[in-house]
Amino acid sequence: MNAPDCLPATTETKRVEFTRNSRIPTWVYTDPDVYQREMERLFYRNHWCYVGLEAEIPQLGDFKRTRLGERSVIMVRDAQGEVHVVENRCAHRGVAFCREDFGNREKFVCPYHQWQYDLAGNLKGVPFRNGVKAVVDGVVCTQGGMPADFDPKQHGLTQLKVARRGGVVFASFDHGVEPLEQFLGDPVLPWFDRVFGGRELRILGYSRQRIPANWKLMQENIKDPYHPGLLHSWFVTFGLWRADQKARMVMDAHHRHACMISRRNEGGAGAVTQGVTSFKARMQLHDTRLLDVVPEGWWNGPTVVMITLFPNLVIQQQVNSLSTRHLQPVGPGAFDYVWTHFGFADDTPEMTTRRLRQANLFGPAGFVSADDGEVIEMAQHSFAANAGFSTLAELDGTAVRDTEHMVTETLIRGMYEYWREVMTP
Amino acid sequence: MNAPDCLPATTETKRVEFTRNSRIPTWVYTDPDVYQREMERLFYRNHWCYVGLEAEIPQLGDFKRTRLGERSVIMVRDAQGEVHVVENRCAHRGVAFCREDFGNREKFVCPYHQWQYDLAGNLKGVPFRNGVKAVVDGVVCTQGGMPADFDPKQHGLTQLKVARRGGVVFASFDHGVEPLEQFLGDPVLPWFDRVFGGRELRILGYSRQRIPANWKLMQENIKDPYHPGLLHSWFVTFGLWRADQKARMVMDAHHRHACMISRRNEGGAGAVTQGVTSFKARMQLHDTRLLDVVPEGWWNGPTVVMITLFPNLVIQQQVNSLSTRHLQPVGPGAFDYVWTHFGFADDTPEMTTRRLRQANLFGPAGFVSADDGEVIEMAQHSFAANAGFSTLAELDGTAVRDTEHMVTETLIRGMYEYWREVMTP
Amino acid sequence: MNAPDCLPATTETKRVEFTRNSRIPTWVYTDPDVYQREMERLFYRNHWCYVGLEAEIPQLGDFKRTRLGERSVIMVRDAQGEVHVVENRCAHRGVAFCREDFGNREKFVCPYHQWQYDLAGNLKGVPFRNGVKAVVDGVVCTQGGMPADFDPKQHGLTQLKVARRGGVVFASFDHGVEPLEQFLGDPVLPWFDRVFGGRELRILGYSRQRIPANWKLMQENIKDPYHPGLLHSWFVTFGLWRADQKARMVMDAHHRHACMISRRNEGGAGAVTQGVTSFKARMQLHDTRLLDVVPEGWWNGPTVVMITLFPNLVIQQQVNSLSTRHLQPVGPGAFDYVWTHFGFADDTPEMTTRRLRQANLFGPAGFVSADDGEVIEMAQHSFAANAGFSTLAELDGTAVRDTEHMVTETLIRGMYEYWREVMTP
Amino acid sequence: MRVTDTAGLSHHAAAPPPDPVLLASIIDLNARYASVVDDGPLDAWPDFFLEECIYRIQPRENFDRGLPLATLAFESRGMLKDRVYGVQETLFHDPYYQRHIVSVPRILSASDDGIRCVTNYVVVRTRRNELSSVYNAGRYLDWIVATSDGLKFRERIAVFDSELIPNSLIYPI
Amino acid sequence: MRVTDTAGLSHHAAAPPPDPVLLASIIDLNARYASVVDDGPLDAWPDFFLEECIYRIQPRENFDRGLPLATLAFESRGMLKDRVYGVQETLFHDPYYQRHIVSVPRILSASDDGIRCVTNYVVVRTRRNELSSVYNAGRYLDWIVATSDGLKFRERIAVFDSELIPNSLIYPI
Amino acid sequence: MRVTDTAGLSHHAAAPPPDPVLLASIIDLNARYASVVDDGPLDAWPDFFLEECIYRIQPRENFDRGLPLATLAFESRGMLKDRVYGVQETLFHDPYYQRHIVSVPRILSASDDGIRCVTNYVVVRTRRNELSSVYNAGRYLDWIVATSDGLKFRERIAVFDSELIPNSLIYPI
Ligand code: FES
Ligand code: FES
Ligand code: FES
Ligand SMILES: [Fe+3]
Ligand SMILES: [Fe+3]
Ligand SMILES: [Fe+3]
Repeated sequence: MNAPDCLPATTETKRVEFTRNSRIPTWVYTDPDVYQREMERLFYRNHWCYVGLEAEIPQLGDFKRTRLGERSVIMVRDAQGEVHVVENRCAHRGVAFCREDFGNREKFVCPYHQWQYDLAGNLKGVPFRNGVKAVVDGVVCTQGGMPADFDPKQHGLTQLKVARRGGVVFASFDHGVEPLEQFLGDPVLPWFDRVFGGRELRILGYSRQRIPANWKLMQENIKDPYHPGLLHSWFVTFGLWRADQKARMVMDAHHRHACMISRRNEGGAGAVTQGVTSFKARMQLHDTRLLDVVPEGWWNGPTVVMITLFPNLVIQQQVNSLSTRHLQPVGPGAFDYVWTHFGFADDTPEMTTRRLRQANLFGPAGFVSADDGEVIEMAQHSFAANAGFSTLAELDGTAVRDTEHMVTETLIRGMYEYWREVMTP
Repeated sequence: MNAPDCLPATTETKRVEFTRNSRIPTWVYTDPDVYQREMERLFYRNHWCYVGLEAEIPQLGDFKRTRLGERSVIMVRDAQGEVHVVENRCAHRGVAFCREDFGNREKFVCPYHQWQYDLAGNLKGVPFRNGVKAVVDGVVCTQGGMPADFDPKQHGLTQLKVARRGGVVFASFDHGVEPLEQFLGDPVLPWFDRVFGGRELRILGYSRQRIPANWKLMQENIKDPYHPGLLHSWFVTFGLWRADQKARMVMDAHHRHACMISRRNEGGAGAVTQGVTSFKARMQLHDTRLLDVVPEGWWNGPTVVMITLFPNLVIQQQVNSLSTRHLQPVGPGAFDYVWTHFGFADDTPEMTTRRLRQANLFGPAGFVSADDGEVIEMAQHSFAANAGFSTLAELDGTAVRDTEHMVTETLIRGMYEYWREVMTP
Repeated sequence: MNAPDCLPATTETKRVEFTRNSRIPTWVYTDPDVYQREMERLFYRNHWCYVGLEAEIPQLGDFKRTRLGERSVIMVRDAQGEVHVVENRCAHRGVAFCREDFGNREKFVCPYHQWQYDLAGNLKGVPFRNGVKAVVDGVVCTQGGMPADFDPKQHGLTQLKVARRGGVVFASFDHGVEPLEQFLGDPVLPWFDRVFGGRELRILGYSRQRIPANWKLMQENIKDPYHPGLLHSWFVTFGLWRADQKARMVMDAHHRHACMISRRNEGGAGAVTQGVTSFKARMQLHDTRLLDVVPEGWWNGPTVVMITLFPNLVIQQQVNSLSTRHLQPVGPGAFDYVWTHFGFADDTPEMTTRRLRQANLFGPAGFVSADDGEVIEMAQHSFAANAGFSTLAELDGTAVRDTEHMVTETLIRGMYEYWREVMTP
Repeated sequence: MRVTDTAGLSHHAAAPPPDPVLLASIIDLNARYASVVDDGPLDAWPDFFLEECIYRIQPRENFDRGLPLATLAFESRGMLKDRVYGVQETLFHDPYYQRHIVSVPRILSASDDGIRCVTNYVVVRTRRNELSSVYNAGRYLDWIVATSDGLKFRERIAVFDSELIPNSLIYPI
Repeated sequence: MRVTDTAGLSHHAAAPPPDPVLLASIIDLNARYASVVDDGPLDAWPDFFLEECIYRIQPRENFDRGLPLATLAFESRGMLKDRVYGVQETLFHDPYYQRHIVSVPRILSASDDGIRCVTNYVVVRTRRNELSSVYNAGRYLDWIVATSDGLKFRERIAVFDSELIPNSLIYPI
Repeated sequence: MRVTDTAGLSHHAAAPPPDPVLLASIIDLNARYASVVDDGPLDAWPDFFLEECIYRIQPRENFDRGLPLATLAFESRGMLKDRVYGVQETLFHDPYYQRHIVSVPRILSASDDGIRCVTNYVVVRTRRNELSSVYNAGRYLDWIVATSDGLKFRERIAVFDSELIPNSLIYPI
């Protein structure tokens, strides 16, 4: 007999090539090997990843557990106030020992055999390292223990490189990564600093979603100024985001990060609402407190700035609502989307209430954001069943460049230009 | 070191060869690559697949969403009454935009960016295709939009080829597929037409099951005249199907489709019930309305005709109960089995009631059919753990031919003869 | 275009080599191909696997369904009292016909087509094997049936080789496996016989857990005398198991099986509790009946003997609590852990009550054992996300040898020495 | 009149709260029913119904769209007995445990004609050696009458959300 | 005073058992509420609340840690109506069935100021062509008052354990 | 006599419906119990029992086959306190939320000897950063007695269908 009686020799449909930034094949979103390579090259090497805000661990000893890519890490403030990020994996037999999302510790103790680490991840204690004393045939001797040449320095927790800016903590498994400021890039830095300008932050709380879609689809979503005025009724109707607004699209030199910057207008009917079914001419709020926008001085004009930092962070300023949104991949077909809403320590009670009210627009149930998770899940459905398809991102042409308007998919093309570069062997 | 310290170089058990139609190796039911090839070669290329009944979309604009293989498709009746089948996947960024199983539309609108398609799948609208007008430095200019050479004709929904016969709608992604009648074949056509002879159908309702077994196991089940008189107590006891009945097994020339044709007898004890534990000599119904069979003129003799159309349809006539059963694979280890029960528009109320009463025998809870899903799941259990096993289908020998009795597995062998031919590289 | 645009050519992180018994790479616990090879080489070939206790099937015709590796098997006592183990898979079309965990049968009947087997697995009945009689054109003839050369002997259930010792039943798919006693080995046999010395057993009941961790992690856990005095508060506090006790670690010549043998001491504070956070100096039971230990004559000194028989059995004697623990892998990332608690037929009612009370320490909710399932799941979490990591097992050096103390990981190294030998191509 | 839907009913009746004695009877009826279908004896199940009765398990899509097909549809206590026999003797199936969690009942009306109520439920299925999972969630539409032998169902329709049935449905809901 | 937690309450009151009439009213309220949010009409939902009211769906971690963020937080019947409009007209989402199984209520106190109670619930979600699954489990912290139009919520806070929301949450809990 | 099974009981008693006051007390007891085991304080749990009591969590297969082994089996309030200490201090485990949905109770009998009842339940588990899932489904077999300190359990046996426990079981059911 011949091989065919046993198994197909090749996969059937030829894999679509990825040769144009504006035509993205479905395997980019579904292939487990591609995903594995993303973890290595985009999350664990050469990039800074978001891990949290300093305001989440205000006290000495405070820690937060989170994920960087798929690996469990702990952001912790030591007794000197220094912030460390260490991997949540005992060097002995690998137990992910930390089981709480938040807490306070003087040291880390792994439950299995009580190996102990300081908050910087250095191994500080190994029970019975020198064996136990016993009397054998009347002679006191030492039994067991670690070998004489056991070097605790070789067996600490994985220590990540840490960078902080404006109260935001980034970390990298790669100690050779470029400096954070260089990584963010000159065009993006001022927009980052606009939000995190050094004021003390106040954590308002968390929202968590598991979205059954590839993580990049959410990056695309926040690099897509075309959709908000079409998908989101509230945006187009109340003028929070629509095609007739002044807007700017800004990227770093690598085109991996981006800022979508816009200024609210009056809403209502106009050229950009014709035929747009999501525009609701007669929609009026029963309780307008849901959209009681009050401009803040630090905005300096724009009412909305959405920043995507590659690979794992979105920074949201939507009028008075502020959040970081942390992407934590769970295989190629899903990711956890963790929202940390915050305000500033010097906010008035009224402003805090306002931020909380506007939070009704965002997160898994938000009047606006619930849609986004839904549509990208529906795209992932298509991708899983369609090996031969490519998506299209040719609005405003095929080039990659900053723009002064929002009728463009340039930011998406920019991200895939970078992705192709880094992911190519 | 050498490779073995890293990973097994080969899979352990040699894959059993598939060289005889009557000995089917387990990998045929479990291997993901084989399954992928099936999707391509049996579902998406060269075959007609069932999508529904015209009676499900009686009004202009009515649509039904369903699956062809793993791909989501929409069967829709346009304003001219024409039936189209299009893929439920936006050409822009791939969103599976249609989220309801039934409904009525004038056009399809994708929620993400409101691209609009007519009911034949042609792209009819792209918001801001020509950009938006803006005043930059006092000059009116156009910003963004699709490139000048953007051709909507290239970006419609995937349009499938459609064929209708007797109110049944088939579709194919492959526009080069042979005509439906030729596909069904001369031996099968009359049996198809016996049920779908042009009378108007009346939809009675749906049953849906997810069966954790390979989809072919259900095709086998309905090509297996050996089991009903043994597995199903009701069939053997009440004489609905048993080995002492007149029966015919008919196939198309490719042996992929089949009809099992039989005529009810009186039931009761006899040579074919000896030692058959499912035969219940003393079983009597408390309420005989459950089996109040009344012959219908169009039967022309046979009381049961079960038609399997490869790859994805079963057509059931079991005395007064009629249904199509639609196989929708969900990976190699599961499929959805969707039953559409129907009668005829000119049925008397009594006949409708009778069909509904007899429906208690079928579907996921049916006195008869519940068994079938269960046994094939139990077969799949075995296959998953047994790489070295082959099933046996040698009843009535190893040849493939039509028969005038039911003590045969010829139809199963026929299907695998065809499968091997098509699936071989 | 070139390949990279399609797919990564290689997996990213070089697979860590497995060259030292004391450094175990994570792929050993996560790789599906490695797992498949384990099934073949460790479970289905060359090894004896535990299937049950004779006391579970005391009556003629009694059977127990269980799993050997991933394959479903039935242990059954035939009319002569002989114990057979057969595979739960019909030779016809593969149905795993037996659907209950315990029961009593005179023969096995597959529901699908009623093929019948005796309790030794021999095919005894095939309905319509010789076809059915019919009158065709006035002539009596035979229709269908199995071919003339059909040989029932070739189509029985898979019969496993069976060995019994002291009421414990082992089986192997491999009829060339060495004798059980040789397989267990001289150093282990006496410890096996200490528990199963021929006294009649009394089954007390079952506990079942699905633990989301590789099956070998539980073997390691019971070959790890280092952890009980550190992880388990009750052990260290009440002196049931701690580093200052007399202990022996014993292996067979292949180092695949092991016995951990220890003798209880008084507990309380001491050198081995310093800095051990799980030691609770002031813990006192409100109801001391939970730990009402009464020595039994057959102990001959040791108060705890934990035996690991490779690949799928743990035998527990922890003071008055006795159980077998059966490992049933469910893919590389999970296994079912089935506990059969037992006593002896001649136990007093008080002793039975005592065994049942002490059972509160063990199983999925046990004061002691609940921890074990939890920590190994937490290790598996790490492994899944860390292709580049190896665990460390260098307590007491890197050699493999029996010891007279418990500050050692020698048994774990021994198991991996054997594993590497057998799993290397 | 059949219990078909709650449309047209007041959801915010200034009507007096339900009679505690009536509510207790219905809770008791639901609890006994669940106990019998979950833990047996199954033979006791038909006796919860009148001789002339309706028992139906219907997918919500058919119910909502006015399609008459049900997963099971019985019209007499006799048919229920036929089902019991089927479950016990003729239906081959993988055995499973089922567990009904019946929510608090909503009494729509109570008159000489009987009591109409709607009650949400979920059934958890556990197969041997498998984890438990949600099996069937839905609502009971009940028409209950008082008899000399206690409350009985003239009509119990289980309209279920879980339209995609996990292979089969054997025991009564 | 707001219902915030049960700390400080007696769990073992020698207090008299709850008044059956009161219990029946609360059971009825919970059953009507579940029926409306599961089976509609959704427009009837805001009427379960006072004009001035609190309705909140809050992840347990925020509740436990004293963080004010909620998944949804409304402060008036008007806001509830805005939500209804959002669900019906503006929120694009995959449609799903939801089914509330409301457990037995625990009445903490009943006075002129209203009734405080805590009730566990679980919501099962069923999407078209998918199996049913546990969607949202948690407890209601309720403050109920009697009005001429029957019992109404002055405050209903759903504190949910299921912090990792399966994509989105559209309909009221 | 112990509550062991419902065999032999009438499922269709023409017996009078349960006393609403009694039913309300039992509902209240179940609601308080669930609240304490789900939301704490766990120290309050042993006080639901008599000093001399039986508390058992038992897999249904052992119960059905008459095998005595239970997952946990306690015989005194002291043992329950030892469990509380174990949960709080000595058992290392991944923390999880549990949520009891207790169905309507079925009162089997009420006499001077106490109240016997059977109640279905399901427990939903939610681990940090994981989706909620069905954790443990089963029924309570209860023997309840009235004391000066309210109703107490002389015996509570949770017979659970979910025999294949998802790794571990830490908190009381
Ligand atoms: S695994 Fe952490 S101490 Fe052993
Ligand atoms: S994905 Fe459909 S319009 Fe953009
Ligand atoms: S599969 Fe067992 S008899 Fe046919
Ligand atoms: Fe958006
Ligand atoms: Fe059948
Ligand atoms: Fe242990």
